Amino acid sequence: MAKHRGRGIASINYPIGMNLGGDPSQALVHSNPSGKFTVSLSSIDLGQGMKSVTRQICAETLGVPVEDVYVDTADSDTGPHCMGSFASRGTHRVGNAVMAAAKEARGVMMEAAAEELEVNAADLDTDGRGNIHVKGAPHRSISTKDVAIAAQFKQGKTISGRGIFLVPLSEVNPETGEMSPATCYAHACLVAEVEVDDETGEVAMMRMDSAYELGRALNPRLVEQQLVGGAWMGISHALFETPEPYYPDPAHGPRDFVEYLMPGPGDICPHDIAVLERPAADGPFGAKGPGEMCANPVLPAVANAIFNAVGVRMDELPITPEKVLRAIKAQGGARPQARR
Amino acid sequence: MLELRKDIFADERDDNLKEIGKGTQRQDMLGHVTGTSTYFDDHKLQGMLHLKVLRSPHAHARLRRIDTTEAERAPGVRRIIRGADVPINLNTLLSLINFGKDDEPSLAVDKVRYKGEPIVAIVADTPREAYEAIAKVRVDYEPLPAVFDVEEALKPGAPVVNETYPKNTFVYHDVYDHQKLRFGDVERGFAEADHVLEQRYQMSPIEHAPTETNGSIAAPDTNGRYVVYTSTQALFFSLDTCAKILDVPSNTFHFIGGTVGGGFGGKVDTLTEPLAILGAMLTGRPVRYQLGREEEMQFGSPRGAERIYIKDGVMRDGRIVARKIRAYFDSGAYTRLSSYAVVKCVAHLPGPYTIPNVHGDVYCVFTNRTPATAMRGFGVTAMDFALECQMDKLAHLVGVDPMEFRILNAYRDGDMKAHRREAKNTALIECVQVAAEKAKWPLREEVKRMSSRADGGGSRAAISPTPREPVAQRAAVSQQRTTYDRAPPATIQPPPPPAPTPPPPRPSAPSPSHGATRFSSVFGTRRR
Amino acid sequence: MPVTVKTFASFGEAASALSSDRSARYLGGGTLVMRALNEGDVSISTVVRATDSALTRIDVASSRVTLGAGVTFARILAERDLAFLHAPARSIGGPAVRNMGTVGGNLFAPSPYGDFTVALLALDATVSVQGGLGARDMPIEEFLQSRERQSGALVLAVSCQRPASADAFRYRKIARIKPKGGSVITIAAHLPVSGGRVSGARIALGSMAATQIRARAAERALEGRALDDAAISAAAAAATEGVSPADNALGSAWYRREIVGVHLRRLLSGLE
Amino acid sequence: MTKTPLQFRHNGRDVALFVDGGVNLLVALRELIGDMTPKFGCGQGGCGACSVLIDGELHLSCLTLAETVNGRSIETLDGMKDGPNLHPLQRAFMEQFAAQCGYCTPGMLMAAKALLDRNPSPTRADVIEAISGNICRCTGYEPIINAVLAAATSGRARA
Repeated sequence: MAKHRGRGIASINYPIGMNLGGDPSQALVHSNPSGKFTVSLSSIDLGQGMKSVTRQICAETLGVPVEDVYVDTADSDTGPHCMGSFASRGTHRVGNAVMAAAKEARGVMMEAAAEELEVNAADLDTDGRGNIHVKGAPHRSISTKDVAIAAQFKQGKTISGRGIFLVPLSEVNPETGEMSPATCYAHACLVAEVEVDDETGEVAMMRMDSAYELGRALNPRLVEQQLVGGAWMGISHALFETPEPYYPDPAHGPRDFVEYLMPGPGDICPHDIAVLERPAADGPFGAKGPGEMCANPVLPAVANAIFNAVGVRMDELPITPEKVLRAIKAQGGARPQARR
Repeated sequence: MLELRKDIFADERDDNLKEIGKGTQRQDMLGHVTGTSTYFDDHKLQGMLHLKVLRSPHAHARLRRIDTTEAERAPGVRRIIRGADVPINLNTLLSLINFGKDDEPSLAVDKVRYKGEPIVAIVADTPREAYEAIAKVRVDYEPLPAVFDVEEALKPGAPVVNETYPKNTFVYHDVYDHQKLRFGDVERGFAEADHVLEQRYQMSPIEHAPTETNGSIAAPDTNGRYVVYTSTQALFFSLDTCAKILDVPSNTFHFIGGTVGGGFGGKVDTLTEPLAILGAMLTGRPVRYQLGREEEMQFGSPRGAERIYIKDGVMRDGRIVARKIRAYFDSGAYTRLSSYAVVKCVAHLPGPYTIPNVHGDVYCVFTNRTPATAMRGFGVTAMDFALECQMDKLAHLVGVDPMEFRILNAYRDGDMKAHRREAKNTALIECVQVAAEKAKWPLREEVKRMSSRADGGGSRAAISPTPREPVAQRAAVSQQRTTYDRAPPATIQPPPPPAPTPPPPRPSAPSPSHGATRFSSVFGTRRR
Repeated sequence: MPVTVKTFASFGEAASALSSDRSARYLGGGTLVMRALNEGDVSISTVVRATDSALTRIDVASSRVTLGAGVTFARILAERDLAFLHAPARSIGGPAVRNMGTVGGNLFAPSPYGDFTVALLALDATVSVQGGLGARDMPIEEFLQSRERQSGALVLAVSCQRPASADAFRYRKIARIKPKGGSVITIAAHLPVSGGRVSGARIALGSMAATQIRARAAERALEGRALDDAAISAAAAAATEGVSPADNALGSAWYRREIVGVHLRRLLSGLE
Repeated sequence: MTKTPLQFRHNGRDVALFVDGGVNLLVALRELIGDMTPKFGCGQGGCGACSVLIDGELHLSCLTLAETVNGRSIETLDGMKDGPNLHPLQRAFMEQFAAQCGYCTPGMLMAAKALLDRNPSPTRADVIEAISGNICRCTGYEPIINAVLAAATSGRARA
């Protein structure tokens, strides 16, 4: 028996948003009487952190602490339209809509503050801690709470804002495929190291090193969640998963989590990640979206690592031990390639 | 472990921000760790009924007779729903944006096209009573030949899966059975290349396997409305789909969701909401329809399989000069969203590389399996697998280090992409450099100094002449047009489908009247 | 028809109830019957339980070990005197399933489940069954061969001889997923050694046929020989004789045939 | 339909209810008591989202016939906090960002509690084994393993 180590790489890009029927999302932001803000969305948080990232975008744009913002989603009676949580569009599209709504609300807030402080709104700034002050004169300040009270009970202003972000449909040329499919792209490169058992075809993940370029990591902990969990899903897609194990023969489909194979907590490996930030011109604070692309480089990197380890090309997913073993046997044994 | 490389592209960013860039706790984390985050199923409603569906055991069969007499008399049964009870029992998800033809019933009427297709829904007091009633439904099936392989499905004489698309492919621009990409002249590129490598890749379907299965609870609300708690990933998409299928104004519904137990693309299809709402409409009671795990795994839509052929021409120095791709998306029995994945895939070609000659033909093919849908990386994951395996083979073939091979071919700012847009804001080279550094993978100094921001454009921005191909005459305007243009109604009449071979008796397809104009809260007023 | 639950204080009454009602199933730890009910199996309309303490008894006093059918895998793992059964017990499910699943239920678990039974088969266990006509003991091999016909019977206990040494009993479950995964193949080997030679070897395989089976050719290859490389290779080469594995979601028949010898060799050689 | 009376302790409080034959504990907890913390993920015993402690042992409530818990003590995530104070495991899950969609979290926390209640100083391997019956589709498990280890460390620090 012999176990062989190998390393493989893959580099990819990924489009942010979709090109079909136009790609809009809307947001509403308003303040309650004590200067706390609600973001109303119909967008969905399916674990990716929609509520959290739009909350930070709103707080940054308004110039208030994140604790003063709460994101309410999703209710079709109160949340304005959003296409949905897919196509890596949440952070970018919804984020932009929230930014636009928060900008409008901030404008009203600054006007109201200006009236209270008897200055021009243009001379005011927020300190991010819940106060609005005259630029260069921090002692001439008013809290957002007092502004909100004044706006609503004295001035008759609504500190609120509406935002929409729309990427219009781009026609697809039937003959050439010419189109504008996305407004920006995220990038990644990943190195996978595997160990292949040449008698059983079993592949064990040893480690991963990666670099992801995401425009801007609006919240590095949320980005880490996506990249770590997404890479796990990439391993799963590469080596384990399918509801049709004998595709295109539809027989023997799994019926439960024992038969549907996904890596368990004992199958994971260390993953060292670097995040690069090249801001997208139209991203909220330059952000793109990490949610989908994170799994993609893992699949080919694993296949390429298997080639490096035992010299067989695995061109069909998932790369089961059976497929690896058949290939090794067809080749007359493992042929380890140059270590790298 | 995650490291932020703030040093790279620092000159393009203003990092003077207060809340952005902080690792702030998730707004929903306290709810998660205390179990108080509210998912669709966490609503306890008085008098809730349970809906279960009878699914086809055959991949392809004509329904000769459906007898529910005995089931109707079963204890606890409140309502049996058949295809005829669904107001508009034919839909395609992307009809909301005028993309594709209605091709899928909520409940099968005359034919089933995949194993697991819903035929009858039963609303009962308890899940057990619903299951017992389902066991009493008698269906007389006439099994039909089925096709499971995408390339077999395209051969003459293959069984017709879905009569809406008699050639077993989605129709692009009213005339083509695939979406094209043409950029430069691949044949000339191959002729000039030092090596040509053609390979086949295959990805099997993949299940989303969210820990929470698809489901919804619909209940009559005050003033004639219905409240719907749902696991959807796209609230208004689902709402408008239900409004269309149930033929009511969209403001009939109050959809509540937003906290979902994982989706990954598998909760866009609006699998449960229409029947749950219809059940509530027909019984006047709250109705819950949640997929079981086996249902979710086998009959909830998966990421569809893809078969990909790549032919590349490469020079000895490592430059790729031509890339030709033919790919087949296995859509299963109905379109759902695969038609769009094809377009997204075409736009993705030839990967993040600058190649002067690119040719792509991507097909959305119908087979007798569970309809496929979106999944994390939709339209791209399998293609990236194929492209990057191919890149590794090419690097091996010409004896160039695989990292350097990618950097050499990487797209850079100012380059022309195959879909004829200028590359901007690129960062592939930097990602490869940093990943190499992390993995202690040696790169030559010269390669380490390369940049996405240097040496792009110029001749790399040129589009080489593309050979003319016969252009199919389109019967009408392209399907892919925005509904926002408010253009006067153009009659979209697809060319009459050729007789299917072998010709099965044509089903008397339900031809619901869609009315002239509908209001959609997603897309505004639109023609039908 | 709604489900009726019948609870009995004695296993005798439970066995009668079970044998007289075709729609009755014995609950056991619940992992099979409750799943079936959750998934809408309407063929079950009666669930039979027994609270008889005899069903949960563990007897380790003598060289023969007896486990009540209702003994859970967690209890086996908590019992120091049952160390030889810890590896198979630990290979079942995750912690929650081990707190629920029972020795008796495992005898009925369909593929790809039933790993503990592979160990019992290698240990030549005896199964005590209470049928409508009274109790009887039968060798586990006979029980497994007639398992379809035993569905109306109630298993009371299983017993087996304790292996002479820790090294004499070996077990390995090959799973794709770690640490909890369904069996691709499961192998248990009881290798009594006398005078330096294997005597009375029993090797059992899971997922290599419709039920758990013995690898008789491999057993013969070891019989009377020292457990050296040559004997191990001979046993490994014979591992596929008489097997009839099937394709399933976890692996194909081809793959199972290819690797059963590899894993048997590794198990016998003491390799990881 | 005849209903069976049933009494048990639910997070330290006595409850009494009537259940239909064949009803599982998950349904009883969610639909009859209104404790929505255990989740339905499969009904097959494969995902662990419905995990609860019965007399301190980890069980799958979806595979537990409700009437078998008569007279026993059930703990769910709903009872994990001590008044307003989070359990060290809950704090550790927050600090490690060990949840995304949150659907597996109740079951994960109960599996982790079952471990720490018996073994306050688990190894990484112990943690992996303890959560092996619980499926998480989002996190890749790493933050969950780290959270359980961190909770054990903080628990020992206080003890």
